[in-house]
Amino acid sequence: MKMVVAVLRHTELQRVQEALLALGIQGMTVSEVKGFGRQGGYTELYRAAEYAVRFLPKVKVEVAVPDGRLQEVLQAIQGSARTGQVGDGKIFVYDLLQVIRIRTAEKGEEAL
Amino acid sequence: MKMVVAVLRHTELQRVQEALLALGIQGMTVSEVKGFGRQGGYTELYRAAEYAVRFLPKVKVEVAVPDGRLQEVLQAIQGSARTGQVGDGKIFVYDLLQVIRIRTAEKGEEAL
Amino acid sequence: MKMVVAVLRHTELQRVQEALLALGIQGMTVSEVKGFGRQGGYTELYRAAEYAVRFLPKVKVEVAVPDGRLQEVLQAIQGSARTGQVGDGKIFVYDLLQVIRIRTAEKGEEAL
Amino acid sequence: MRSATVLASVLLLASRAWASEDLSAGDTAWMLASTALVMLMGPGLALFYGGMVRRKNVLATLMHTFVILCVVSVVWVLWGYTLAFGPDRWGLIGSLRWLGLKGVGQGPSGYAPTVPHLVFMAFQGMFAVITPALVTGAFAERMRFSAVVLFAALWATVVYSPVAHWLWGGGWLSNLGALDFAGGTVVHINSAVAALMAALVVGRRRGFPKEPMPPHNLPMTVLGAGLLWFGWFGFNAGSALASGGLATLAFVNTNTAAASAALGWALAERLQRGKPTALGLVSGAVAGLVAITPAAGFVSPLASVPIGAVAGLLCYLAVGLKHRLGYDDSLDVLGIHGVGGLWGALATGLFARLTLNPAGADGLLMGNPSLLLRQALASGAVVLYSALATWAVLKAVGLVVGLRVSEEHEVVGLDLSQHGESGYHF
Amino acid sequence: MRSATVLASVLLLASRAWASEDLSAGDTAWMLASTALVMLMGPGLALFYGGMVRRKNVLATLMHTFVILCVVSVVWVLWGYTLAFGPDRWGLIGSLRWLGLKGVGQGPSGYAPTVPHLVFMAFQGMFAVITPALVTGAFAERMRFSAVVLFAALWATVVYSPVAHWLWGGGWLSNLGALDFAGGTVVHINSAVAALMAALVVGRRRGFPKEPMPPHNLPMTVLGAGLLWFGWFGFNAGSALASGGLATLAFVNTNTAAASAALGWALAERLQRGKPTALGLVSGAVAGLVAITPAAGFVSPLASVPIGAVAGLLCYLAVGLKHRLGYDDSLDVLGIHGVGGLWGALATGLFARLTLNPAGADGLLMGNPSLLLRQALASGAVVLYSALATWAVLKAVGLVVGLRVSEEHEVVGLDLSQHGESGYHF
Amino acid sequence: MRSATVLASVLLLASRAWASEDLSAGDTAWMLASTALVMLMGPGLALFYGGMVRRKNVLATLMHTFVILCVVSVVWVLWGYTLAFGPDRWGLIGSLRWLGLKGVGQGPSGYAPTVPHLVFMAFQGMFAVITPALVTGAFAERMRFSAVVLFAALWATVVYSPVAHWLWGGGWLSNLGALDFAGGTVVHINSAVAALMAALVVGRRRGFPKEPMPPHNLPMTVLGAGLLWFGWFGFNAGSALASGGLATLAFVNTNTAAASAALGWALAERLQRGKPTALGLVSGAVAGLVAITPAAGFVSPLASVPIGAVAGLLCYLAVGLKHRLGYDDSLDVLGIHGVGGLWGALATGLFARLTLNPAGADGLLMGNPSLLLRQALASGAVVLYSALATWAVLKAVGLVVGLRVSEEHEVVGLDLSQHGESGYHF
Ligand SMILES: Nc1ncnc2c1ncn2[C@@H]1O[C@H](COP(=O)(O)OP(=O)(O)O)[C@@H](O)[C@H]1O
Ligand SMILES: Nc1ncnc2c1ncn2[C@@H]1O[C@H](COP(=O)(O)OP(=O)(O)O)[C@@H](O)[C@H]1O
Ligand SMILES: Nc1ncnc2c1ncn2[C@@H]1O[C@H](COP(=O)(O)OP(=O)(O)O)[C@@H](O)[C@H]1O
Repeated sequence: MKMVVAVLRHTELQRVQEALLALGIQGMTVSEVKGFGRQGGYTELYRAAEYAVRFLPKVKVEVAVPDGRLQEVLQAIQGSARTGQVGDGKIFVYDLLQVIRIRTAEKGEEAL
Repeated sequence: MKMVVAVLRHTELQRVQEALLALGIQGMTVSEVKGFGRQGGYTELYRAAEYAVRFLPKVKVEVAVPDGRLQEVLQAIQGSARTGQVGDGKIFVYDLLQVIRIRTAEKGEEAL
Repeated sequence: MKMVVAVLRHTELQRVQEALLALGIQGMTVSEVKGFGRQGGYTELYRAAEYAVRFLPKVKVEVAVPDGRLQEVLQAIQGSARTGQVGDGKIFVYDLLQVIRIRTAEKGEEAL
Repeated sequence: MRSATVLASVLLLASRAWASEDLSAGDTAWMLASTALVMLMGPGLALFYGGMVRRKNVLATLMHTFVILCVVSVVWVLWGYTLAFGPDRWGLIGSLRWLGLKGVGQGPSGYAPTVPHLVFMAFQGMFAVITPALVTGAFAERMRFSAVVLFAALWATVVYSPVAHWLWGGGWLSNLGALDFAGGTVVHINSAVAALMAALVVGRRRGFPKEPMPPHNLPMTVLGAGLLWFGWFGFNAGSALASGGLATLAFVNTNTAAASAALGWALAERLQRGKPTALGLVSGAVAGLVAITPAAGFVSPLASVPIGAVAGLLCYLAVGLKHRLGYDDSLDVLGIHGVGGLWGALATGLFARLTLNPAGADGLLMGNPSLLLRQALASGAVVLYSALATWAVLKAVGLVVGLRVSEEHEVVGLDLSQHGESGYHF
Repeated sequence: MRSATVLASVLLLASRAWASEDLSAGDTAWMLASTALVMLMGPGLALFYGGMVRRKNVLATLMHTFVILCVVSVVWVLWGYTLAFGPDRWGLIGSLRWLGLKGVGQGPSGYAPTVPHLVFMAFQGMFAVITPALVTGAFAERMRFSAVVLFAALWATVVYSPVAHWLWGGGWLSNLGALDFAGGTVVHINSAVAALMAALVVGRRRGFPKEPMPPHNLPMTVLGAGLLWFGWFGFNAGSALASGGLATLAFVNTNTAAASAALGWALAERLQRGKPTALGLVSGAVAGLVAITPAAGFVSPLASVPIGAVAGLLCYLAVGLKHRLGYDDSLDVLGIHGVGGLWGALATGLFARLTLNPAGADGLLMGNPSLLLRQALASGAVVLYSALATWAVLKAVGLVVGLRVSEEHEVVGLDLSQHGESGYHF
Repeated sequence: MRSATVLASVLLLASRAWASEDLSAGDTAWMLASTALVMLMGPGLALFYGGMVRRKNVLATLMHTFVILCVVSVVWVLWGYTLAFGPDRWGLIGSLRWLGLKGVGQGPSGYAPTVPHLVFMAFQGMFAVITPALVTGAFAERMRFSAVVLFAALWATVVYSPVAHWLWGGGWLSNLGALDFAGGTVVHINSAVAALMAALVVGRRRGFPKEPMPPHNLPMTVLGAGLLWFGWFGFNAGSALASGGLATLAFVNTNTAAASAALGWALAERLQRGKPTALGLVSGAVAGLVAITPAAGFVSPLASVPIGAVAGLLCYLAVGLKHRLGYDDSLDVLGIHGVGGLWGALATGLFARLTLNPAGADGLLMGNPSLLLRQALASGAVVLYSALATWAVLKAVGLVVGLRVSEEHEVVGLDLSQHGESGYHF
């Protein structure tokens, strides 16, 4: 099994989620993160103080998938998260040694 | 070494932590996430707008463990996080290439 | 490619970021976490209730790096995040099977 | 001789008492307090709206109301007050005689003979502030800041001042016999029609209505509603322009209608969707406050119960319309202030009783249908004028500074893109 | 002849002055302001409580107070006021003569001869609102919304109105000579006993006392305390029912006791646990406000210092009891309002001075032990009645709609499960 | 004979009217309301400051103002009031005749002949509270709690009370003819100079100025500013010490200057950096409120526009200084209250008009340069005294309890390390 971790713009989360649902993916875990990259930030002004905001809010999506479905999942995410502007984000793929569903103690692909 | 990542209900975090302490586990890292899965969500109503809340608040626990302790850790988490209701969450296991303790520069299992 | 994940004190984040920029690292992803470890916590008091706060706020930094740059990145983080007090945090290293830049569909080290 | 001296001193006393009766310390105390209370409705409205938008736009939304408090306060002192309340010209507008508050001083005025002219001016100024501030709910989360500033200055001058003059400054609608105790028509119908025009001219938010846009901080909205309710006591009971029985009547009606309307809205939610909500409860309270506004000094406390309850119900039904009709009146100014205000204007025509307020009239339930007609007419006139004039103001603003931020800035959020700030660093 | 005319006009003047003395604009201004201030204690309390619960229950907690403001406002106008203040029946309850505010108008009343009857009614109505709202702190985070609504309506009718009548409406406790300037017994002891009953009948929160349940937003609680302090000036100084020296005395005592009690609590924390806390400081302030409530118009500012300081100390000690005794009075209504209110009632019996207020009495320190006895007796009577009647109300509510949400809903949180909303989308 | 009786009763009436004119219900109503409003500036300031600090210090920052409200309220009743306003000794200080409020009662005082002495005392007490509370902005995020408590008690005694006496208690500066309507010199210049001393003595925050320290919750700051603006109506218009024309003038000037200054600051930001900010808008409003404070009862509403606008501009420029000069006045007390207060003191010397207030004077623009001189002299005297006396107070506090928390505690945050609490559990 693989863990697909994508860092996205907030605005694209809904489309990504729909693309994954369309593939029959049944679960995912999402968290708030801040990203630093090529995308230019903003300058924040507080009275006399100026701060360059280099960390922009992004959303991180984690989806565990069976090996056989990795490619279509990657394509679905990349297709639906893309706006073409700098800052669209990245997808990272990890190997997953084991998955357990806590409720049933099912293991491996059955647990997804 | 392995990284054990569990997505749990907030209400079970304390029991999980106690179960791990009981095993002698000395550290963990926790974060807030939102989960989407088989567990049914709620409908939120704001004036005339209705939204299906498909993402439910969950808590993510990350514990790095020596290879030899993986099984007991998995069992401890699974045992203490289980309520039997849909939405209990999942445990994911990754391989860890390296761990460094920043304070001492200790490496590997010593750093845990 | 490797994913370097460091759990740090908030106060050291800026120095770590500068150290990585100095190495020419162009991107990273940051999130808020709570850490439990050897570092002593605080006691919170709310009227008659006392709670031991064992989870302390930490910050998690994720940096994907080409294999060849792993060592210098580890050193940069360890050097800049260290205060020498208990609670400085840990660095975890994972193997990364794949990285994709969503905007361009570039893959692998090119995507970093 | 002694008697003469006594008499003289009695007369002296009499003249003093007379003079101090001209300007009443008690009435002035209440008008000062009321003016402060209405000012607090500004921050109250800012929070009410600010909690309902998405996190990335919270500061911009707060600033809308705050900057209008600033802009219109100055405009009012300079020229707004004289346009609205200066000596009447042809029933349409005030003359410029009181430009820059010339002649508006510490002595009384014809509008309120027992309090300083300046406090009447300040009290009315707070109404001129809150009315365009209400409009901002329609174009929240996408309007340029400079457009808001310009809009407020123009709209207060071209729309608010004339309409206030028509009903309160001796203009044609008051001569017609229409009643508006504290601004159901002048403030609420007026701002709601302007809001609809703004929603149409400015256009929908990106993503509306598909993308979920839940309120980012409802406790903030509840606090805002609480401050609005509190401030509304000044708004309505202060509109008696004196302390005393009439102010008290308006005060009691205000509280009763707000309470009834909140329950009405919550009940409707409960019946239709199974759950009363916090946003519904406070929205209902505001709807009731709106509806009782024109009626507050003309109806009995018992009449405030149905006036409020119906307001809660009607406004609950009305806020659904925008999804069906497709305009994006983001924070429901039309649904709450328009529908509530119109119902209140008509309810005044139904429930008013001359015995409660000799400056009022009898309504339909007391056997006098003509008042209802006059209320409808006044509302209609304001709807028409406000729609046209607001349209013109928006077009002018659009030409000068542009109404809307760029799509990229809308996505990032107004706080960061327009103001270089984030609401929260948590 | 000329002299006769002068005399006539002097007499005319006299009669006018007389008439305007009947209804005082200044007194009415202060009572209107006070009523508004007490209303603001509603939102203040909502925030005070709302900040102390867990995030998932913030809206439900805010709604408790808000919906009670709505429900009791209507109940009061319809039947609550006449039950509490209508012409006395057997020293126990008011008659129904003023049902639906019949005969309660813009003229003065026997209760407060210089202000409109309606403002006395409204002022008292705000007390009827805040008292059951205080109770909600006991059953926070687990009560059904419909149960809260029904509880409030019944409790205001069956518990609050009679008790208010006994002490303030010409009932048996006032005839007995017990003093309660602004509600130490009627409001605080009464609500605290009801709170204890509610905590016992409804049962503990899931996880209490093992699971940590820290306040989710203490700045919200601090803001709430600030608004409570501010509103309490209306509560206590308004209870003089007129502007002037007595109102001023109550005002000064209120501020002094709140300050002293906050310091008392913080000092106790510092001594016992090393750290004064923000929650302690504001809880202490509220404890002091509670304690001075019955005494505010009867004691000197210097006496307010020990009254406050002891209140802070006692209530600090009292909030620990629930953990030892095992009941879950979630937000410490008993510990603060019960202990503070009882101490205040007795302190009135200690520190009262007839020279400060001719309508009062001398206390023990002035050599009169009988007042202390009467204070204890009145408190005891209210404790007894409130306990029994509240128990009956809770049982009735339980039968009709059920008191508690399901365990699953409690775990998810009331906001989502009962109201379909989340407090924050951050 | 009949005539005699009539006369007698007329005389009786006269004497009654006389008596009731001595103590005016209306004036007292306004002074009670004003005192409550100034008290609310405490929570307002707490939120204004609390939103600007980092999340880890929010409770500590809120507590600074809250505990000062408590400490100084008690100090004022015990000895502060008599030092500031007790019968004059050598033009420098009040005697101890009114220690513990002895002789300060429900009757009028020489300071304000139509309201109870006690309300004058309470009103002035709120000024004594807010002044040291303003200072806390300078040492936010690093001061020990016990040091804040001790500092407040000492500073109120040693710095505030004498300075208040000099200008308002019959001391040498008022004899000199310097004007300070509501505290530009006594409150704002005084606190700002103390703030600068505190910033210098306590030292910079760890990380200042390199590390970004953005405000953690700007909506909280905006709410605080809204409450400050609202409360300032009591501060300035209450300083007329009576209801009426003068209070109204001060009220209108307050609102106009706040609005103008907010626009001035926002415009300056827009011109210099392209973006007006929410923090800038509300900071500007506060700057305008500060600047109009000494002038509010002496100048015309039209003059308030430039007074405000210039204040906004000047303070915007001033807050930048600290980065250049290197001292860490964390929340810009000097930049806003110092610069705004000084400008206001001088502006009074420019714009004052005797015709508006016979107790005032003519300023430079009316052809009288001497007032300006007297204003500068009074400001200078206060700057000097406040700097020296504050320095001494800080040294004393440092010796007794230590000023600063340990570096480790500063890093963790004051909430957890000093108070054992977290502001938010989200
Ligand atoms: N080397 C990296 N390691 C971890 N996260 C990264 C890395 N590079 C980029 N990111 C994440 O991807 C986001 C987008 O990257 P950015 O360079 O701004 O745009 P793009 O991916 O379009 O080139 C960043 O905000 C950051 O969260
Ligand atoms: N494929 C997946 N990848 C990542 N996280 C998942 C996946 N499936 C489920 N989860 C996480 O596990 C949580 C529980 O899953 P759910 O299907 O609701 O219940 P259960 O695990 O009891 O079957 C989800 O809320 C989500 O956070
Ligand atoms: N086994 C572990 N798994 C995951 N995270 C850990 C583990 N041990 C420690 N951590 C993280 O590292 C942080 C610092 O650890 P701690 O033991 O307090 O100090 P130090 O690393 O200096 O020994 C913890 O707060 C926690 O977030």
